Amino acid sequence: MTAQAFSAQTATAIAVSGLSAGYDGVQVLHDISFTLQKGEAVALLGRNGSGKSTLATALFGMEPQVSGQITIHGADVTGWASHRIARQGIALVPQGRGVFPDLTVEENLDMAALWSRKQPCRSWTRERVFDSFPRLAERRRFHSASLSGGERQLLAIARALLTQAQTIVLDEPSEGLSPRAIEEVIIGTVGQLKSEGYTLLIAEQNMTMALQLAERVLILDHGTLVHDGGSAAFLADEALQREHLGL
Amino acid sequence: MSDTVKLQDAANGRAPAPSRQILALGVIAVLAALLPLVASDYQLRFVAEILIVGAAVLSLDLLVGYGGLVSLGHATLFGGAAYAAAVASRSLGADLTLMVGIGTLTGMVMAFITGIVVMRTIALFFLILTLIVGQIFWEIAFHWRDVTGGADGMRGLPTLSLNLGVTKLDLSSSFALYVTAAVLAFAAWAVARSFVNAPIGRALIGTRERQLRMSALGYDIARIRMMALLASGAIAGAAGSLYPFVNQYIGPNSMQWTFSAMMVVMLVIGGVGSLYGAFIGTAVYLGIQTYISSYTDRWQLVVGLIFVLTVMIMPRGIVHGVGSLFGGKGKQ
Amino acid sequence: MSFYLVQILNALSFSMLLMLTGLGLSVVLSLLNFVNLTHGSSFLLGAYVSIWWLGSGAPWWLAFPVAFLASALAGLVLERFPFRQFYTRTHLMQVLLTYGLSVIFADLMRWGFGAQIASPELPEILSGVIFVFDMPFPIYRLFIIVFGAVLALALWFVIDRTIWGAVVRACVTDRRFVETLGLDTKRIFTIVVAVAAGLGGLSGALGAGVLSAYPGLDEEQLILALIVVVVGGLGTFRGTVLSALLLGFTMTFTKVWIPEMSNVAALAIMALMLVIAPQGLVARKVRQV
Amino acid sequence: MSGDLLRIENVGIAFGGLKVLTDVNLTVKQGETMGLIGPNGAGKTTLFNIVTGFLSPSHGEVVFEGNRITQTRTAQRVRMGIVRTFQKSMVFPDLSVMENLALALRARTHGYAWWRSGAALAAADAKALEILRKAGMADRAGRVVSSMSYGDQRIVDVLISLAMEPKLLLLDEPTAGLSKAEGEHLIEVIRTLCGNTSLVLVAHDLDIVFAVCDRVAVLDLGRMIACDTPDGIRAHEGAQAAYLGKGKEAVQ
Amino acid sequence: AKAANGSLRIGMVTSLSGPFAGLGEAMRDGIVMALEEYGNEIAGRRIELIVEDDQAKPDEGVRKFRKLIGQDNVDIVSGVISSAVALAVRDVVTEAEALTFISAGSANALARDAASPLVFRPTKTNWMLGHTAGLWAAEKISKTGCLTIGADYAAGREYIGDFVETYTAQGGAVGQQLWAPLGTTDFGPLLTAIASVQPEFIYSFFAGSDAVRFLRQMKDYRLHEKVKVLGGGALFDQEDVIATVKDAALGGLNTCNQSPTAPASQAFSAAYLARRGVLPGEMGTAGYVTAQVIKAALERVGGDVAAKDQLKENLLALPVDTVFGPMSFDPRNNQAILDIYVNEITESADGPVNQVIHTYQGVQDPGPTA
Ligand SMILES: Nc1ncnc2c1ncn2[C@@H]1O[C@H](COP(=O)(O)OP(=O)(O)OP(=O)(O)O)[C@@H](O)[C@H]1O
Ligand SMILES: Nc1ncnc2c1ncn2[C@@H]1O[C@H](COP(=O)(O)OP(=O)(O)OP(=O)(O)O)[C@@H](O)[C@H]1O
Ligand SMILES: [Mg+2]
Ligand SMILES: [Mg+2]
Repeated sequence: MTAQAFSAQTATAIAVSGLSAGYDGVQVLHDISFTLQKGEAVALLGRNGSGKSTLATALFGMEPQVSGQITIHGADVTGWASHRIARQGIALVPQGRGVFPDLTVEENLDMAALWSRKQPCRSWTRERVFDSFPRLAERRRFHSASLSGGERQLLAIARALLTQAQTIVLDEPSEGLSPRAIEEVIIGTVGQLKSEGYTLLIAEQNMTMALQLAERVLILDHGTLVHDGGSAAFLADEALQREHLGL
Repeated sequence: MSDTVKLQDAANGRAPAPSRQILALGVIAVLAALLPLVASDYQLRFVAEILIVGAAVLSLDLLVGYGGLVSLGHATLFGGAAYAAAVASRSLGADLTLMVGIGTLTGMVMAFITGIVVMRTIALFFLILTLIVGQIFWEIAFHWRDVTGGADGMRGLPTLSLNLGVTKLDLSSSFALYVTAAVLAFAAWAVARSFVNAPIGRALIGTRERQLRMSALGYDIARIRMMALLASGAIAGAAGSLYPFVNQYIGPNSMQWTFSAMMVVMLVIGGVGSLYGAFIGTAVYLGIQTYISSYTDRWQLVVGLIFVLTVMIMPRGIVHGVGSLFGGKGKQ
Repeated sequence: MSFYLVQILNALSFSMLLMLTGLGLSVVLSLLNFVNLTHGSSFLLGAYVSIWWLGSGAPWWLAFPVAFLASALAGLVLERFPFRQFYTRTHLMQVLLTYGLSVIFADLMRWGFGAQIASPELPEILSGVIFVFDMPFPIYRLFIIVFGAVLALALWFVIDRTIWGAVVRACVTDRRFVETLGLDTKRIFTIVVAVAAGLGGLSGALGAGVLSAYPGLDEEQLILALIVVVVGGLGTFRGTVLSALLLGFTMTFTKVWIPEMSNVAALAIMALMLVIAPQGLVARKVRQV
Repeated sequence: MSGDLLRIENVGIAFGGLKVLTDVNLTVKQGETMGLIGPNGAGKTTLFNIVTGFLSPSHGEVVFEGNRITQTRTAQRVRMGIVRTFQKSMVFPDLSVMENLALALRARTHGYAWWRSGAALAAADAKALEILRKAGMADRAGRVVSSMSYGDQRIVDVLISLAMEPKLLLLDEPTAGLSKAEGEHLIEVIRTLCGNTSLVLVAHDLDIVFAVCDRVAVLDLGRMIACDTPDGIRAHEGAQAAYLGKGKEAVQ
Repeated sequence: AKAANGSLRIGMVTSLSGPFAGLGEAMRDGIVMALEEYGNEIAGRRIELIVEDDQAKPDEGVRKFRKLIGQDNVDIVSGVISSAVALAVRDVVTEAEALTFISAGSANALARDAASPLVFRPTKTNWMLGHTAGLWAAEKISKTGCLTIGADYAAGREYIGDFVETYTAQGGAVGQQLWAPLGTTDFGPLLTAIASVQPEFIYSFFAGSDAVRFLRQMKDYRLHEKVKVLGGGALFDQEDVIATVKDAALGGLNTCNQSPTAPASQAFSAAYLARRGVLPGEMGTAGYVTAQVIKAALERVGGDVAAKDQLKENLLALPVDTVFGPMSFDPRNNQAILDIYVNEITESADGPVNQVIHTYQGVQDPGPTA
């Protein structure tokens, strides 16, 4: 049962209902519900510490969950092990990059392709990654620890692509990227993904950038989902921005 | 100002208020004073041994609990000082102050030598390097038959005494030994505590947490570690200097890595990073080893099970484990 | 001349023995960053199993795979419980847990196999000698040299040359992120621990022909293995081989030349290595900032 | 000469044949705020590593207050007054915010002391609290850092460095991962706390860089291609091309 | 303090874990076997045996002796395999004035400057074995071509030193002397050295696993056929070593206070074989002998263990018949004076066995004067 097969069955990519989660003793997310349709690009905004990363990792079953239900590509994955959830066709670009430092760039990439290597339809290959990110091609035999901050971010994104997932959660992808890289990688490559029908959930601080991609905005404040609406409406509503984002 | 104080306490994790600490110390003092009334000679001597070994384990806690440096060569500091005291006592007599002085000094010298070698290593590398250095010391003690008696060790030592100028107090009785050990244990605890609460102690914690950041703050990591080693060596040495006089014997076993390993186990069972947990761990370890083996041939199985259960049920040692059983929160 | 040739062979066979002992430990320690002190127990178990097998009259060569399987099975069970809960705990906790377990196993094995020293009855083909000019050298030791070399090559290939070695190393950095790539880290860990334990058993089976088996051998071998692996450097396989050779050659030649100082010399060399290279002989140099 | 706090002279470094920095020259004046920008992988962090002694250059010299410090150890340089923050925040995760700051405050005065009067300690603690107040974090003084959000950890990281009262502070993308508002707030905190410290600021957010920096240097592929006032850089063709890419809307 | 007809407690400290675990078990079985034969009753008093484990560590041994004396109030303490433990407890038992029988710890010092009024040692000293081996080698093997190899620790040094002293006094000349660290796993380099020297015979002392490995590796290198090995008793211990190395031991010679084939041991050996499935080695026998000596001592004072001086006087007065052989005690140091056997390992129905080929009668340690 491949990820593609799942995506074919249903129109929703991610459905979360009543999700509460946190770290030992401290509840961080409170009763969160939302749905992402296939092919949607949604921005997840919120101040520092509002719980964006927690939500992103909770989707992958990485945080202890208190209550709620998570459905990925039609399957109820609540309580599943992370790797099974990932095999539903969802990938994560973690905040702070999360690349494996003492592995080479190539090893990082090969690892990502490991599980999906037997899949019939592989839209991303190592070659395509190296075409899209020439910088990584130059550094392919270097340990990823030797990469610069921005280069690691590229690697993390490339890694997510190689899992062949159709839904990608990006946790602050623009962090540490130069304007040009944002332009090329985020707006360019990630924007390209959107047009290819990928589903994107982008947690961001860089609102300008996020809104260039997303047509819908979710806002978290102190672990509560306080807004879920279209980008245009959000941009127009200055009071909302001030209250929850402190702009 | 008052919120400053509160914040500061929370920040430093000095959880118990001073009054509670004084109370706890008082209770311990009373219990310690009552013990000789109920305990037999044999038991008193056993407690004295626990206190002495416990003090050495406590000095190990400085390295392990605060510096994150797990040493498998700690017994050499203890045993080396014990040998030095024993050798000196043969020609100079076993005066308590002299013995402790020699022991402390030897402990520090050996810690210094060890420190020079192990300074640049951490984690497992530190563990193995201390093991190796310790074993080299052990080999020396084991083969230097003329001085140390080799594998047979040294016996026939004079009994411990305290020269008070006017009279000479004989400290060979179980009771005297117990009192001496208790004083030593308390002093060791007080010294160690003052160390960890002083800036140097906090800096030591810093090196444990994030070495790179510490050097970016301008700290000299090697110097901090060396100071911790010296303090630890001094305490271990002072404790070691009394050890030959508990049994009137000292042998190479007290320097061997197995003894170091035992100290680490005692520490973990008692509770790492609490200082006084060292004594509890030592008591439990020596207690089960001495008593359980009388009841069953499978005592090693029991001891092993106790280790395993301790880490599974009370991962932070008996000190914290019991604390949380009684609803105390323990420090985070 | 032939004297030195044979001494070199002696040193090689002893180094191989050290390396074999270190292999399994090296795998769990440098790949999983898990301090598994039950490695000595695996070694001893393998030794006992092979001795028992060789005494039973069954085909002798099966003794080695059987020892591997027996220890691997024990490792598999242990991994399920309680190792699994301890991967993310500190080394100190892992040490206490596995030390406790090794004490338990030592006692169980003593119960099962007795406290007496046991020695295997080697098959005819392995128990002869060859003569290097006029000096005898046991065939069994040649067997160890060859077997060790083959095993080392195989492991080196798997760990350093295939992606699976990288996967396991990545698990140590952050298991959770490996999981998000769709890889079942639980299974990976189980396999690695079981194989490492099996390697311990296999080396015990091979070593028994030289070392015999008795209560306490587990601890002796464990310490040697720890020294060899750590001095070699974590995360690489070459390091273990190098440091085993270093230790083996030092111990062999000092035993002949300065017997009283043999242990001190060997320890001092290993210490020196760690002083010169605080991260072990072969260390992956990783950019820190 | 008197005004030059730091001079980087012809510095170059290579890793395994890969030239990361080539003949870089840069001067930071007393009290000045210098911006350092450049595309990803240009060598900004590497340059910081060389100035702070985490790396030593293959050639070239680093001169601080007229003294060559190319061979000086990191800890020594810190005591001379060169302090940095890290791109990936580097705090003491299991200590409280207060303890984090206290470690920094004591570093140069009595960090190794065993016996020290309570008053001296209290004074340091009060100072730490003062810094936290100014940064608006006094309420979180007792929090263990690892339990704080990513952004807050970054702020703590910067505060630790500020507490050192450096002469030269190297800030490696302090605002990354912070929202615009928070980033501006952090810069504000830095400016109020740092007095007449010279700053070198690496950031990818050009609004911030251009707003706070007296001069801006541009690194590209390990070469210093420009160093000028913000206005000069805005007009600089090469800088534009290297850094901003074709679509130039990032600069208003 | 107890009534003369109440039960009597014997404490035994032996090594039930650590490197001597196998030996310790044998020793314990030995004493238990004897006590069972006596119906757990000696001189009309019930015997209670308490066995403690010293892990072969002196510190632990001292703790256990203290426990037996101070807490369990035993009337007699006994046991000890390791010399180091025996020396370590010497001052403890002396201070407590405890009646002590050291079953096996054989350091020379305990018969010399460390002798103690109430410490009896119903076993050999290292000197007794090294010395007789020196006599035998010089007389019966060769006065030249001797190489020694021994474990490099106190006991090994004593054995080899005493052997060399007597051997050279008898006109023998010692060639190369090799040492191996305690716990040596690989004798290869040393065996290669031996192969290149090609000595007439070697005198050797190893014990336990070292002995097993030494003999096995001798065989691996095909040296056992070429070089005669003469050793201290422990090198060819019947139960601990020969039962494991089997034919690798054949042809070996040793001097020992114990032999399963000694006339005094015949009945015991058969019983032991029936009980444990192997012929007795030194430690099993030592356990048994300890009980025999305690029995003799108690019977000579009618079970009144409190009369220590009387007991000592009576025990020293007459020899005791033990399975080691006739045993009398040296009044200077309470050290047993024993027959020392020269054993050769020969094939028998029960596999290779220590066969007595000569007996040195009444060997006495030089004692305090040495
Ligand atoms: N490991 C942890 N243990 C305890 N609490 C945590 C942990 N990680 C995060 N928190 C807390 O959870 C809350 C949410 O953190 P999270 O990292 O999800 O925020 P965020 O929205 O991603 O912030 P940022 O924009 O800074 O990345 C914060 O208040 C933080 O203090
Ligand atoms: N130790 C090293 N080994 C190999 N290459 C290295 C090493 N350190 C840095 N590099 C390379 O040098 C280049 C510059 O790295 P640096 O971290 O200085 O970039 P940067 O300008 O800080 O970029 P960013 O804005 O992405 O953080 C990168 O391409 C990196 O791969
Ligand atoms: Mg986040
Ligand atoms: Mg950078």
